Amino acid sequence: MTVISYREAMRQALREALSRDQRVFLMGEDVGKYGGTYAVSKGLLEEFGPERIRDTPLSELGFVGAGIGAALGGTRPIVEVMTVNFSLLALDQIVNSAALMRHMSGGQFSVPLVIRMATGAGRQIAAQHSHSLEGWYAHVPGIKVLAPATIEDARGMLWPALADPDPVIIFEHAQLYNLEGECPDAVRVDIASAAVRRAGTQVSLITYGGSLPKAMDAAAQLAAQGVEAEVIDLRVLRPLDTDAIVASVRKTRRAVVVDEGWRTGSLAAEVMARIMEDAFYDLDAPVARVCTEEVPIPYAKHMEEAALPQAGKIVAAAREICGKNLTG
Amino acid sequence: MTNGEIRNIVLAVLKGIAPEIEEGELLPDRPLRDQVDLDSMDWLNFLVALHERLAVDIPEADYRKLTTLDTLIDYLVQKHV
Amino acid sequence: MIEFKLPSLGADMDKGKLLEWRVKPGDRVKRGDIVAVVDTSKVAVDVEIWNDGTVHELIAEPGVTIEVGTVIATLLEPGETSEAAEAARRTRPAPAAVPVQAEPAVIAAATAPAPVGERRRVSPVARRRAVEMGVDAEAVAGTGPHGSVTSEDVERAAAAAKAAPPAAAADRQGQMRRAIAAAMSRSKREIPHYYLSERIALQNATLWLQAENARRPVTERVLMAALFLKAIALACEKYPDMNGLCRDGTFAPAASVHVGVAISLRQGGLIAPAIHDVQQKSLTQLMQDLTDLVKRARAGSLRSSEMSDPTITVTNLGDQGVESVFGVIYPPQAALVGFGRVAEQACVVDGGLRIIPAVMASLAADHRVSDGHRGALFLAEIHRLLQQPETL
Amino acid sequence: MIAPPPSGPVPFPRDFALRLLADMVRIRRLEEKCAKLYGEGKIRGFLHLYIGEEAVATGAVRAFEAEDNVVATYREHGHALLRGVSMGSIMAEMYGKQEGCSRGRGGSMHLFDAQARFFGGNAIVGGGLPLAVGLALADHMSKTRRVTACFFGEGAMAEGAFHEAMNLAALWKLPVLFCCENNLYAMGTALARSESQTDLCAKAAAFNVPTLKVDGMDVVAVHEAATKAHGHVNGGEGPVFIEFQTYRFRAHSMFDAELYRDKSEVEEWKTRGPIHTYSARLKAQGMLIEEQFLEIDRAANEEVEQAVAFAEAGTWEPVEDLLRDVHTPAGAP
Repeated sequence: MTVISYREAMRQALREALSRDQRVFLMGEDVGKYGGTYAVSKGLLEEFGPERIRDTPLSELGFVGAGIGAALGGTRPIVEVMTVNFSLLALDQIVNSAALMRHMSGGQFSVPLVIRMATGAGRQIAAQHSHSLEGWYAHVPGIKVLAPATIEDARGMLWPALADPDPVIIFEHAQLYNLEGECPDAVRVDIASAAVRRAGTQVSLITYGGSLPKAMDAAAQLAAQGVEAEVIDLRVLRPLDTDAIVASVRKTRRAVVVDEGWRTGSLAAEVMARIMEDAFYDLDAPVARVCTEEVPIPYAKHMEEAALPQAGKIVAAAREICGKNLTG
Repeated sequence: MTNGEIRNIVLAVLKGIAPEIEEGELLPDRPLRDQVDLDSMDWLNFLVALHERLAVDIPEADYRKLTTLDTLIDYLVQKHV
Repeated sequence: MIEFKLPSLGADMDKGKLLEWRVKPGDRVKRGDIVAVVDTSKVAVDVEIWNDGTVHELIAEPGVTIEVGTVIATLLEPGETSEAAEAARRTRPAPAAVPVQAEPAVIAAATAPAPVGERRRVSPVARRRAVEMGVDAEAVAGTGPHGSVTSEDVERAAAAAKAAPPAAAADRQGQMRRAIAAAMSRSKREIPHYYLSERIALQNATLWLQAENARRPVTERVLMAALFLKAIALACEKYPDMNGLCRDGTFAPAASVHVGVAISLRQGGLIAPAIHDVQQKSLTQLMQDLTDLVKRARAGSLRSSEMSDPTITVTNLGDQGVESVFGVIYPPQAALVGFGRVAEQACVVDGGLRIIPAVMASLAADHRVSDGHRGALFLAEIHRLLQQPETL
Repeated sequence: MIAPPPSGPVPFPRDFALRLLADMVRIRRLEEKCAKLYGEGKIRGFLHLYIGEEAVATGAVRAFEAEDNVVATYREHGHALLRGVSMGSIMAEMYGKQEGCSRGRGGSMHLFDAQARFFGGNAIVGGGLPLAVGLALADHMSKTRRVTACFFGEGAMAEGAFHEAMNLAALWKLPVLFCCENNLYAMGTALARSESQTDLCAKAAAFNVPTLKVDGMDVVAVHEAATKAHGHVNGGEGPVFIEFQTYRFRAHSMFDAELYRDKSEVEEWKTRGPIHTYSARLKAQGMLIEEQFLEIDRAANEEVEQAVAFAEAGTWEPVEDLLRDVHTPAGAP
């Protein structure tokens, strides 16, 4: 057990994958000489050489498509698209090639590709650099979508993702890179199930990725007010672990879904729909959600904070659906 | 649908309207409405429920064929096929 | 004296580790010179200084991690002496407080509008638990959002009920009996009843009903009871003194005809909830209302308004096989119409003896409000209406 | 090796020649102040400085007419300033104050000004090129004589948007002036590691578009080329592509350790600094004396201090306005 950063955990995962499997290579903007925009791949160029740590020009559609082709060609590429904001340029390749290939080809071709992207807002980088579009990708059949929110998941998810014969997209929230925590030496995690990060009995806070720390903070504040909140870290955004969601809601009978996406058509909306479908008769109150206000993320700090989900908003939403019958 | 299956449905529907009855005590060959307290509203609800469960339309003219449980079930088996 | 603070070197940088100084006290520096190297969480970066001056004191030690904005060195302004600087330091006013931005107002989650309509807000699990625990969810005080009833509320109510004497369930039965007894005794005490009866031929009605039902699916089949209801309502419009409420001895005719339908409960007891505005409703609508009313009455989930405002009551004991029934008026109403068994009877029609379906209709009315003569006309009107079923 | 700095007489009237110098100095002082303010936490998020490339914006924008359109990138402070966006509103925008030219919502990368027909910075590499083609298409269809100039770095030439925009503009002979600011590094990737064809003009010529290659450190050469190209485009002859070869003296943005280039290269390019080489020529030609330069520099610093004061005095947008302007209110223009 050592204390490392989320960034360091992801770097160790990359190094392990590159060392254990010669087919694995990393491709993306400034992943080599520059060491990665978020410094995740720092030092890898020196260790594995330019053939397997490939800097690309600013051609997202081009090199993501190339990653798909290379996967078809028998390699195990890890493509780093700097942030989800730039992945919009590669959306056509991801949706119309990577996701559809296996089904369209009648099961002949599978695309063992891993795409990593930073995501999310915070730090005043303004509207075009602050999107949180995990929900878009989680809408598409044919790909798996992961959101490591802990040091252990950052360290452990890459290897099973590479082993998966189908495309896997890993979203790394930009505000998590500086997160530090303990990481067990040998990490084995699955990429199929949600996790209970904090057990509770009176309301379920269901969230993922960068919003997990805010949900944990809210749960602590609620506990101080006599409300025992359970925190569910979805971990996998497609396919959603509906059983885990429903099991928690059956226990607590109330749920708040926290999602940095915009409300309309969000991942939160999908989680709420599944709760309504499978746990309707277990609900003591309508499911609430805390999402980003429906506005392009503003630059000014106080406006950005007002737009984004915050622990305070989560606590307020939880209190609202708990009504008066809880102490405190 | 076999005769037995239809019997079960009829009894289930009947219990839905008159929960207090015990199937075991019902005499299949004796007039049903003498053994079970069914007013005209209950009787109509009973037929509507059978219609919904078995997709069988029972015109008023046929009421006289349905006096006992057995005749009712025979009628339904023959109509349902 | 110039305070040189650790600058922010990146969007996601809150602290940095000083690696080395590139200057020493006494060195002259000018704008843009590199004075130190700081390791951000990602990379070592040269740190510039934006002032001309002379390095006075290096405060931060290499190898230490410090917050952005911490003073790491001091400089002398060009031409400033160190003594003057020291003196100035002691009298320097407290640094201006950093303007704390107002805590962003939490945009209040829009509260749902007050519940519309009278259906109580009971959560799904509360409804389920209520059925499981034999609790009437509608009668439980709600502590959930917007006063809604939650499963905790139901569980609390059930526990409270359990704590009550075990006869509680039977008690409900007794309660109803006591309520009926009270109403009936008050009726007999206060209302001078007079009774009339009339045999009504139902040949037209029966034939019309058979033809009508032959054309309708079973789900829209019409019972004779619906014809009776409509006939009463239309007759009430002609004789308003039969349809209204007596309050403190004075009778007020009702604006509309809400007919209380006497429904016997399977486990015993009787209630007479109302079907509203019968005079405006079609036979199909009346049948739907009647079916719904009976189902909810027997399930115990009647709305309070349905219990409290019938303007006249009808009792239809024909199903139980009696030829005629003379009821007791439900106070504060002023009349009650009874129907016996519909059956083949021998009647004189146009001078000849005919066997036709017929029913004995009866009226119990409040003599303070109307006289027998009015009652008779009222019954005759019902008789006349039932001869033209197609107009109902 | 880099070519020696330009020499020879400055072929412009004296006051226009000094106007170009003053503009470059204003940009330089503004950008230096931004670097300082970023260190103090007054400016946050991403900040991309233009120090070293001042000649391109100055020489080019001074060749445009007032009603021309300009579409820029996130390295846009110089272009915005010269298109007439006040330094105060630029500084306030970087403070996030609502007196900023984008109400404090855009920050350094998203400066907008409708009056100055400045259609903004764009943080998506190559994102502005298709927009410029569209603006030109609208003018083309309404027979409005106007040039739309778009600025972009050589990194954008690897984006699909560049190829698709160039083709459309050339195909439909649209009045677009493509200004490529080739500063040799796309963020951390040198040109040779980004482009198979490093002769950018050859690449652009493939679209059957006239091209110019210009020393981006020489404001005279920049202005002459931009004037010529502007005439061509404004004459309805279709788009022109200019490659301005320039160099940024500072990091790509505010947390880049510049591992991808060595200090000696930066120092070497500093000898070609656009301001000191130009002022030397003016002095040699007797158009400028040191006192005048110091006066120009003093005026620039004064303008910067006033801009900072304006921004410091600025106010925060009320949180209640968060959702304002997501859509255009009914009846608004």
